[in-house]
Amino acid sequence: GTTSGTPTATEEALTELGDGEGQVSILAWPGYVEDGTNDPAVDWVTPFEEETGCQVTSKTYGTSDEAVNLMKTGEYDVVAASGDATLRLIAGGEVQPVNTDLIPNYEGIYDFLKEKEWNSVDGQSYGVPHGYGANLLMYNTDVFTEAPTSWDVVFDKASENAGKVTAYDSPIYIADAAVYLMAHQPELGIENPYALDEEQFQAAVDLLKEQRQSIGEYWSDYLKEIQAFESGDSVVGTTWQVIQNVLADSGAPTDVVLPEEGATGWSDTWMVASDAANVNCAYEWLDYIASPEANAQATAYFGEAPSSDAACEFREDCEAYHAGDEDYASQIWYWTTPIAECVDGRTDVECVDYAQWTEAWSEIKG
Amino acid sequence: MTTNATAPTSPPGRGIPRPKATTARRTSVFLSTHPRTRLALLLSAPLFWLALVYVVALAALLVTAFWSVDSFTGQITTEWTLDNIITVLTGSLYQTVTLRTIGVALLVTIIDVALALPIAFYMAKVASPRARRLLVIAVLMPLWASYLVKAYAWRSVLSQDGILEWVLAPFGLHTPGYGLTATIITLSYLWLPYVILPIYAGLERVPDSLLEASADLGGKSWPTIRHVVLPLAAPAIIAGTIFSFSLSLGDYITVNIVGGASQMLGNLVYTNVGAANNLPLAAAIALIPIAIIFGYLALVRRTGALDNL
Amino acid sequence: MRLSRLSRTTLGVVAVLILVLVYVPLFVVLVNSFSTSTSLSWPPPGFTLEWWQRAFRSAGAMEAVGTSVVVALVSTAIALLLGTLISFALQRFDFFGRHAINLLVILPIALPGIITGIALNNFFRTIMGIPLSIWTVVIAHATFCIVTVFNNVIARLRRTGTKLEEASADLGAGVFTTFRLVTFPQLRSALLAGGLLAFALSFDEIIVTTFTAGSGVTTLPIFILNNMFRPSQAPIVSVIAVVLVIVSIVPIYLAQRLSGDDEQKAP
Amino acid sequence: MTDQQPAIRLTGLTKEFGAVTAVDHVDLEIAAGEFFSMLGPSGSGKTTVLRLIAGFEQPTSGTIELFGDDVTKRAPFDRDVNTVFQDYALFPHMSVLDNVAYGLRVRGIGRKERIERARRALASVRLEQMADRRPAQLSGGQRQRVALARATVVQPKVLLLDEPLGALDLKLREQMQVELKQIQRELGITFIFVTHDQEEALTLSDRVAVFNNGRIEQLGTPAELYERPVSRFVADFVGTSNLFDDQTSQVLLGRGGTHSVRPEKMTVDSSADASGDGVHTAPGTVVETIYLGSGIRVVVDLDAGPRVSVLEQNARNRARDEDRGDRVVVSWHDDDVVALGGADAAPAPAA
Amino acid sequence: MTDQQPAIRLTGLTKEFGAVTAVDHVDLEIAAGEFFSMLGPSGSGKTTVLRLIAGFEQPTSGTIELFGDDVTKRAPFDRDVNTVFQDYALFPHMSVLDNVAYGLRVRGIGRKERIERARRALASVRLEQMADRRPAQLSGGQRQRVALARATVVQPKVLLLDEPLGALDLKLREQMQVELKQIQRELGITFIFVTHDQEEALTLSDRVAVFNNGRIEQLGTPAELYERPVSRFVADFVGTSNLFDDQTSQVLLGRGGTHSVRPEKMTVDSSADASGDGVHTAPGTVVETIYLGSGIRVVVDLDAGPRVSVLEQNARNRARDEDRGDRVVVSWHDDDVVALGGADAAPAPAA
Ligand SMILES: Nc1ncnc2c1ncn2[C@@H]1O[C@H](COP(=O)(O)OP(=O)(O)OP(=O)(O)O)[C@@H](O)[C@H]1O
Ligand SMILES: Nc1ncnc2c1ncn2[C@@H]1O[C@H](COP(=O)(O)OP(=O)(O)OP(=O)(O)O)[C@@H](O)[C@H]1O
Ligand SMILES: [Mg+2]
Ligand SMILES: [Mg+2]
Repeated sequence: GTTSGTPTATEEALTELGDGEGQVSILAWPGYVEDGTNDPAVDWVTPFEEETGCQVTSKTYGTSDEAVNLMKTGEYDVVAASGDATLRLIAGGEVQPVNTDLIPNYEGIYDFLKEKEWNSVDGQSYGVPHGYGANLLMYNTDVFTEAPTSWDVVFDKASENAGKVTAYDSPIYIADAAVYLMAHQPELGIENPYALDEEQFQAAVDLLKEQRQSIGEYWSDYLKEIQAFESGDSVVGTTWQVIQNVLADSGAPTDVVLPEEGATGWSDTWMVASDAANVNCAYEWLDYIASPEANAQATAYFGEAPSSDAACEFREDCEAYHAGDEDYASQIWYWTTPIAECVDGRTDVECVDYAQWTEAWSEIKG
Repeated sequence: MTTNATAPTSPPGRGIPRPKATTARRTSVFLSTHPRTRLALLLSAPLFWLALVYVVALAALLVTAFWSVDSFTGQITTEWTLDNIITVLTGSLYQTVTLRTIGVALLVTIIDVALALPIAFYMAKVASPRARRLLVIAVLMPLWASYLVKAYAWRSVLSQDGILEWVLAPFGLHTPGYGLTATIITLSYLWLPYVILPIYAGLERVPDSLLEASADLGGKSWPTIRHVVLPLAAPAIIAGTIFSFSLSLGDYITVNIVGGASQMLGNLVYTNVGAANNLPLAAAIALIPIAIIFGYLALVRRTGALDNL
Repeated sequence: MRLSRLSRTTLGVVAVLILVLVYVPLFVVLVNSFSTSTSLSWPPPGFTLEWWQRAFRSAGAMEAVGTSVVVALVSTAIALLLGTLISFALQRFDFFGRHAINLLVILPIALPGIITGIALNNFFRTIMGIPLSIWTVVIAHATFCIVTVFNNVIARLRRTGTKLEEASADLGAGVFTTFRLVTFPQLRSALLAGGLLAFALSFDEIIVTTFTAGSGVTTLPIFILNNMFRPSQAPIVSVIAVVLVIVSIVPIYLAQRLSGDDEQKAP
Repeated sequence: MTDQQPAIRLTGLTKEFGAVTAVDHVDLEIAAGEFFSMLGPSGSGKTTVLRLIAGFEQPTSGTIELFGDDVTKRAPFDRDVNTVFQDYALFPHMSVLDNVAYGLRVRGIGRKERIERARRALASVRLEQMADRRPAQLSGGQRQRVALARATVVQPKVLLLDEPLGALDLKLREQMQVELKQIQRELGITFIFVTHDQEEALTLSDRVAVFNNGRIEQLGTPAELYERPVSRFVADFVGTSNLFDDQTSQVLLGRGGTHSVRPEKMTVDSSADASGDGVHTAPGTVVETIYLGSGIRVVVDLDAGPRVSVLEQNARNRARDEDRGDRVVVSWHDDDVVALGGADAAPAPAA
Repeated sequence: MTDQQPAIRLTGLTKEFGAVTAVDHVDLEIAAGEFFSMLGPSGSGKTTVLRLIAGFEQPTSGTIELFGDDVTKRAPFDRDVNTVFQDYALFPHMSVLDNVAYGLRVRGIGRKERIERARRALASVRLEQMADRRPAQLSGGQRQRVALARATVVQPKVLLLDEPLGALDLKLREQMQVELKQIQRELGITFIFVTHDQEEALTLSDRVAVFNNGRIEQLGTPAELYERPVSRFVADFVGTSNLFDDQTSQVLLGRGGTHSVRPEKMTVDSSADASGDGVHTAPGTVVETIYLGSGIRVVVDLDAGPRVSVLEQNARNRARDEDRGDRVVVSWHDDDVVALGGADAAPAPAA
């Protein structure tokens, strides 16, 4: 990799595929690579192995940052990375460009997921989109008799539910505050919540520090949030659609909205390690996991929208996730790694990079 | 093999043969007359292991604290800098979190000792041998229910509509909810067996005759405990506190589960190494608990507590 | 100690109360393993045996238990060997640096796990360039398990002294024969107790493991942690915990029996 | 004054441990100021009686009175008796001075006074200079004296001593015996002294109770016990005895019953010239002569059967001429023959 | 035969522990078949000498020969000497039989033969029935006998015994003394016996070495030691002595120097009628009479100064009439006065 802050494509993508190496090692979010060992009913790895002869070993990670770290070990051929990790992986030279022509199933993927700033650099694709989702606003319907429409319930009006507000525990959550400020303090001139200059960033941090007073707990694993909303320990905060689905199943009094300010969200990308030992099997996996059935299974199990309409054929809950709803999707600011060179294209200022986001996040939590 | 390897001047062994001069025997003779060799052989393997694996790793970590990391690529820059140390020493965040962590660790330790003493005393000095055996099993068993499971169980217990609220509500009391209090409660719970066991072992070693001597001289139960039992069990108690204190000092998982929005030193280290990928800063933060533990060990070293872990 | 009836009773009641407190969360875990709620909510909305069935069919759980057992067994074995050697060295010899070595043995357990974890992680990956695997976990676990064996063995050595070994040498037994016939039998129960503790410590270790486990190495705590992020897996974890607690009675009881026998033997 | 009453009165004192009856209906009165010893083989219940008196054990039945007060149900710290333990039970974490002051401290006596009194007690056992040491830094005899000072500083009415000299060297023990006796005389406290060393019991005590199987086999002054043992057990346990069973007595003494003659009451001569009125003689062969320093033990196989042991003092005008195999005549006076009572227990099971 | 050579020859044997010289240039020869005792106060180096002979310690300088072989550098298991330890050091995890068979087992003797031999050894100490017990299930005396059987079954040339009777009751100890002596006679093995009990040493031994501060103070037969101690230390340590310093000797004996007279060589009379040729008399006052059973110790403060102790045998025709405060005359024969050599160490520091 280079030491500058600019991601550059230093390698050429593969031009043709060879025979499978017989194995592939995958790093992914929990629930992305299920081989039936946890639940025999949940298994899309075995068909892949039978089909391609590539034996899968997998490791899961808990946060994007962990993923970046693990990729540095060079032990993995494939990684499923969210937008807040992809650029770092590209910049660090951990992943290689992907020749999408070699992936037949790439075709069917929603266009609004292709060639975005979090999965491509200079028009060169670095991976295959997987699933996506928004960080929605969840609320307790007993407490909020009327559905809130704005994020103000967790920011300016958070004190009304002091101690029962929750938020996602990651530096990337600072972007949520930026999204809110974009609508409520236009004078800051925020164009993209991932491209914040010093002043904009400080405003977001201040907002979060104020919010901190009312926070009951931050969540990062969703069991924690499900429990908290079910028991009433949390009544309002960011969430994922899948959490609401689980809660709805158990009859908890909760609902979600996509507030008027829009929301942050994620679109995950399957990428290939730059020094992948099993590059052919890696491409096989990228193609397989983009295939409608496998994609449907994996995204359904994790609880997010699939990457293609064809996948929705295999799912009954596409509605709930607003899959393929371009309008809905356009309101989402997908996670992107903040870097010094502002991703919104500004060149007159330097943006605050992720390392500082991390530091600020620790300070916000205190 | 020679059977007449014995010195010729020795009288015959009257029917008892001398042991055969095998290689093992010769080695044995050599070893038993060369104590230094024996010591060297004993020490080499464990020292090799501990020095190579542990000391080197720890030293490397400490060295890393003086390096820095390239913020975008995450590569470590091996240039000496005191930045991280200065950040850690002067940053108000680190001071607050350090104080909070020490506070939590101290409270956990005090609670654990307070809980462990009566039960350990009961086990060691009051219970019948049979009851004692059962109690030891009862204390050891929870160790096997995974740490995480127990932490989540406490999350459930401490919840707004958890079992604790359910029990306390009739008395007009409420669960503390998630936060530092919950962290302290949960950590105390998790480390309690590690504190009970050394204290129990220590109390068991206090001879009954000393307790009798105290009673004989007019010491009632409380003076006996204060003047005789506690001082004699002190090394064991300190050994127990090393467990609860050190384990609390480094914890980041429990506080994550029941700590609400609070964070401790462990979280900062974890965030920096796991999330921010800033090992140098993490190493610098790690210096804080290392310094605290070393200080504590130095303090308690002469009490003989280290023999009681 | 002859306490008044009142103090005995009070003490007994306090002891029982503490034990009850210790078991309440475990009881919650037990209840959860039969609860229809997937998120451990209280009170349980309904009763089901589904989790128990699924737990026993969960190959991942079984595999994780297997991995944990392997890791714990191997690291316990290493710890037994190294811990015994070092106890002999420190108990039977007086030499310069004894105290430093004593401290060195204690350090891995006295320093917070996260420090040991990141130090070893950094050591394996950056310094040695070894890929993380199950063996790096074993090495890490063995390192902090040495102390439990060390403490048990050195206490026993201190108590038994060298008299029996001298008696054996006096009767004509060489160094190795003496160890096999006299020293080892004397140490057996101490080794068992130390080994059991080491096993338990390794079996439930999560922090150091997180930092030293290679890809695909899923020990039970890691499995549990991962499953906390998956939908509908939490109750299965409860089932595993309950089973572990119940199964653990056997080794604990055996260890108690064996060490109890030992005490009877000593006049 | 309560001094008219016995210091200790045990009535029907019994203690059972499961199936073992450690103490079996013991009745006993010990006068104030007495040096009283309990003598008996291992396991005969001596320690248990002491622990009952101190209050560490509760009797199964029977009562314990202290100067007329029934203390049977009282806690140890509520009884005016103190104990010197066999292993001394000094508090290892306290200095010698603090050990001695402990009893005063738990009684709430002010710091200054208790230090002064403790110092005085230490002085009485000649250990003033050791005040600041830890017990571990003392020799056995010094520890024993600290234990004594610790027990006496609170001025108990009765002092219980459980084989306090058992752990000491022979030479040291002899010294300590003298000191103990002196201290008892000075303080005038009732001493109840447990030992299994008969010589110690005889040397020190005003009265001795010989225990066997949880019962008192004989109670009396040292001379009574030694000169007029009531049973074979006592004759054998207290000093050395030559015992003649019924049959041998018939032959040697001309009457039935069990009898005992002390070795020092017998003489060995090369011929039977020492016979006189009431003097028994019996020929035999010398089996062994053992040099004891102050005396010589001559072991003779009598032709009439038993093997006897004769003790000759190594005095000025003794001509030591018996050798193994010599033919000799053993003689003793009929006055020195003790008839042993009917309650003839078998000798204590030993080894 | 090698029996002509000394069983043990120590030459200039020295052992230092840091600053402490535990054994200080000891030269000693012990004949084969001898019952040899080492007597001395605590810390005088007896155990260290034994451990040097057994090979548990390496001497700082000097050599150890076993029947002419220099074994100084040999490992303990390479020496033909066996030890009976003070606390017996029986293997608690083995049965009595396995304990006894241990030495045979490590010599590779077949199972059948070693069991047979072990049984025979057990029989010789009369413990056949205990073969299957664990050591913890035996009494002290039984354990002691097992230790003896274990050490003798391998037929060592020399048996080392470190206070083997120290842990036993007085009564039991007396019994075991007799047995030990018997076994030694039967086996004909050289015994080196460590004790601090002078009576035991005198009773059992052919020769005794008295240790003090790591050196041999006197070496000789029991009678030599007792009757002709070379120093004040020996006179005091072996038996009881009445010591007269230079000045007192002048007054009482009419000559200078330090002298000692044994209590049993003195007599007490109410008047000075027993004087004769070579008899010294001295008037005094009775301070105390102590009843010892077999004798009576009369302590007299002589008018001339020193306090003396007189031992009267409690024999048939003794009229015990001395009482505290009585005026008496103490007399002894000049033949019984022992002049103590110049090498006059202060009495061993005790207590
Ligand atoms: N706590 C106890 N539990 C069971 N049995 C006991 C207990 N204490 C004493 N005994 C038994 O009671 C009997 C008397 O014991 P005690 O200790 O009084 O004897 P002793 O005369 O003091 O003997 P020794 O001279 O060995 O000290 C013995 O048989 C002993 O085994
Ligand atoms: N291992 C050792 N280290 C240091 N000093 C020792 C050691 N062994 C013995 N000594 C010292 O050597 C001296 C002689 O000790 P030794 O044990 O030989 O005496 P002892 O005559 O056997 O005494 P006791 O009658 O008490 O057994 C003592 O001063 C003792 O403190
Ligand atoms: Mg007793
Ligand atoms: Mg000794």
